[in-house]
Amino acid sequence: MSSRSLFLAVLLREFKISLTQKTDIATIFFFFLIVASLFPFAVGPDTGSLRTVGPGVVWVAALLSSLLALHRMFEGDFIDGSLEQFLLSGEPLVLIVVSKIFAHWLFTTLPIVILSPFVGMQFGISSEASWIMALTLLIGTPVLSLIGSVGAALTLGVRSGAALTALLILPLYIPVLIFGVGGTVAALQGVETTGHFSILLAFLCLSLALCPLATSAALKIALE
Amino acid sequence: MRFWKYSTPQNFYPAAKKIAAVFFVLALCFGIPGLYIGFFVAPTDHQQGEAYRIIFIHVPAAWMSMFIYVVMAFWAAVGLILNTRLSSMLAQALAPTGALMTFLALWTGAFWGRPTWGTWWVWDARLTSELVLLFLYVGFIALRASIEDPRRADKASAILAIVGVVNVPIIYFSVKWWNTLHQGASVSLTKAPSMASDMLLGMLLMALSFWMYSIAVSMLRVRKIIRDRERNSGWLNN
Amino acid sequence: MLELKSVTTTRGYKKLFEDLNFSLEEGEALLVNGVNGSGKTTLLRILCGFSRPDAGEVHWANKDIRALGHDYSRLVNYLGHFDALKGNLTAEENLIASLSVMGIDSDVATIREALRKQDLHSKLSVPVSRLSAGQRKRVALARLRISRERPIWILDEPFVSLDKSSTELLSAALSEHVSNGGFLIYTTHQEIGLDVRPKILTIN
Amino acid sequence: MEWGSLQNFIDMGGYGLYVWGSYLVTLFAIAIEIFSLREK
Repeated sequence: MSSRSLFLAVLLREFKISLTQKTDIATIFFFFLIVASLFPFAVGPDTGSLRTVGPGVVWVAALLSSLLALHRMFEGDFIDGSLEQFLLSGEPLVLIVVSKIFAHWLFTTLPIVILSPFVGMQFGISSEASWIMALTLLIGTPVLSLIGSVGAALTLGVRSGAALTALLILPLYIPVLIFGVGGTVAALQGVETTGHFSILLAFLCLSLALCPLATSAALKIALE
Repeated sequence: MRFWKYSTPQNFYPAAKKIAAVFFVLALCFGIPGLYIGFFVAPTDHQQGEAYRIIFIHVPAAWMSMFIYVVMAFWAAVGLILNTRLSSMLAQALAPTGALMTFLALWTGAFWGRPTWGTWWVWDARLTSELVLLFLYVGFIALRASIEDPRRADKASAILAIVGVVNVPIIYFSVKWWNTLHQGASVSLTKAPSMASDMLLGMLLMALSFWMYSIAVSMLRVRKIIRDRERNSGWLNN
Repeated sequence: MLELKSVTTTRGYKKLFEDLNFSLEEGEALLVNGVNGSGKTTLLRILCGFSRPDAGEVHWANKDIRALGHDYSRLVNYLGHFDALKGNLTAEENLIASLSVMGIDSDVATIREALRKQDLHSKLSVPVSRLSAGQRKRVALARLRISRERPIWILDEPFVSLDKSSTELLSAALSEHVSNGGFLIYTTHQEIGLDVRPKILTIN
Repeated sequence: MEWGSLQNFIDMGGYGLYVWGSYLVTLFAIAIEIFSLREK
């Protein structure tokens, strides 16, 4: 079975399953919206202070939403035994994992990235900088999903899994957060942002190369 | 090869006690002169007065916190790849000491920062990385604690340690870049006082002492772990 | 030829089995007996290549299955305690989704035919969550029927929650598989009449 | 480095709280760690 058709088969399967779990995806979407709109109540409505806080808030909200959605990645297939069948499929598990991570990002985190410019404008961020923020999120959130997948796989079937995943994964999110927000702030200040984007892309390549390996190894351990 | 003889927990158990004793003595051999130099030879610093003497435990603790994490990740990887239980036990034994060193680095950093820069916490690049390193240690220990089966805990924590060790430099340089961007390098521990030779000697001796201590205490903890894991496979209680 | 070579496994601190040696030829069945919790499921999962024994090896055609990796797992049909079905998809959608990922030819006609054989044709458009345990097991058995060319069948309690007619249907399918030169390793607590006498392996 | 008297040593040029605060906590932590690993 060619790797392309395997990738698409897993993607199609995830799509069908996601169609039946629309409420899950909606809750994550609105979680992002709610977390982002909490801050004006905390920081005060004047756009001056909101603008300085804005990029950080949007990024932290996106990061927390991605973290919240992580359990959806493998838990369902782990509990009902589908993961075992994948292991026996004779197809490379790493490729199945990559496809599942991509599907997870596509269905839960991409909507957030699309929504983010509008939330950004709510924080008084200029439309031009908001689009750059959306671009940093477009490159950054897949890295969050990739790193998060390792945590999700490690804590499969472990009690207090969700809190534990957050504890394991959040420290690893820090570099992405730094350069994601850094890029947006640079855009706000009209400073050159290519440096930030090149580092974010470097993170993407590094995590694309390493995380699926760690995740499939962790899945095999969970299924022992 | 003689070394392989010690590779099973059963053979390593008695040897660990001897190793611990030797390294405790070595820790004292380096520690006592180190402290003596630190307090009775090193002169008062013209800028920071006597407060800088905290450096003699702050820097060794910071070095050890980074060093132990790498050694821990190494033994965890060996245990994962070669499926040798003793290596995973060694990684498990190192984690609490590493976490302790990180905590001490943070504590002494705060106590040094207060008189020198007027605040208990400074978002300095190295201190912030130490804080993140503490989270990595806590994550490693928490993951181990929440998995019952010791073998699965060994393998899962090994993967986390490997992913962690890849991220430590990335986190350090990201934080370093972030620190210089937001605050400039005005307030930072990297500008340590000009290191007179005897100050440097004192710090190096203390670093060696901390290193010996870490090995010794990890050996004791490995024995404790072996006792916990092998308690009813018979050979332990004769 | 499937072989166990001095396989030893402990769970926690209890030795489940020690120095287990066994070989199974083509066209032979192996019934694994043992009281609950004696390690039957662990042995089956070792045979699937999921978990690794503490000592000893499992050989397929005199090669360690861990070295064979995917080439070995491609030959195995495993039916565990879980039926690997998504509750809110229908039986048909479930099979299309899981078989397509496993690279097993899964056009709708074959799937409908297999489901009809398990007399589930009336349940095609019903989400699996509304099926009974017996019906869900029959959906899993339908998948087994579709991927029946895989030579090694490892079934953990396949007969549980099946009614009389389904039990006979499954026994016939298992007998047919074994007589065609397949390998069968299974556990069960019920009295099952297979055409061929199975070898017995008891774990205490 | 001559301290003159024990009092000066403890006072540590006015930084006694911070220096001894660091050293005693370190000593205390090491003591706990060794104590927790004692072998009955």
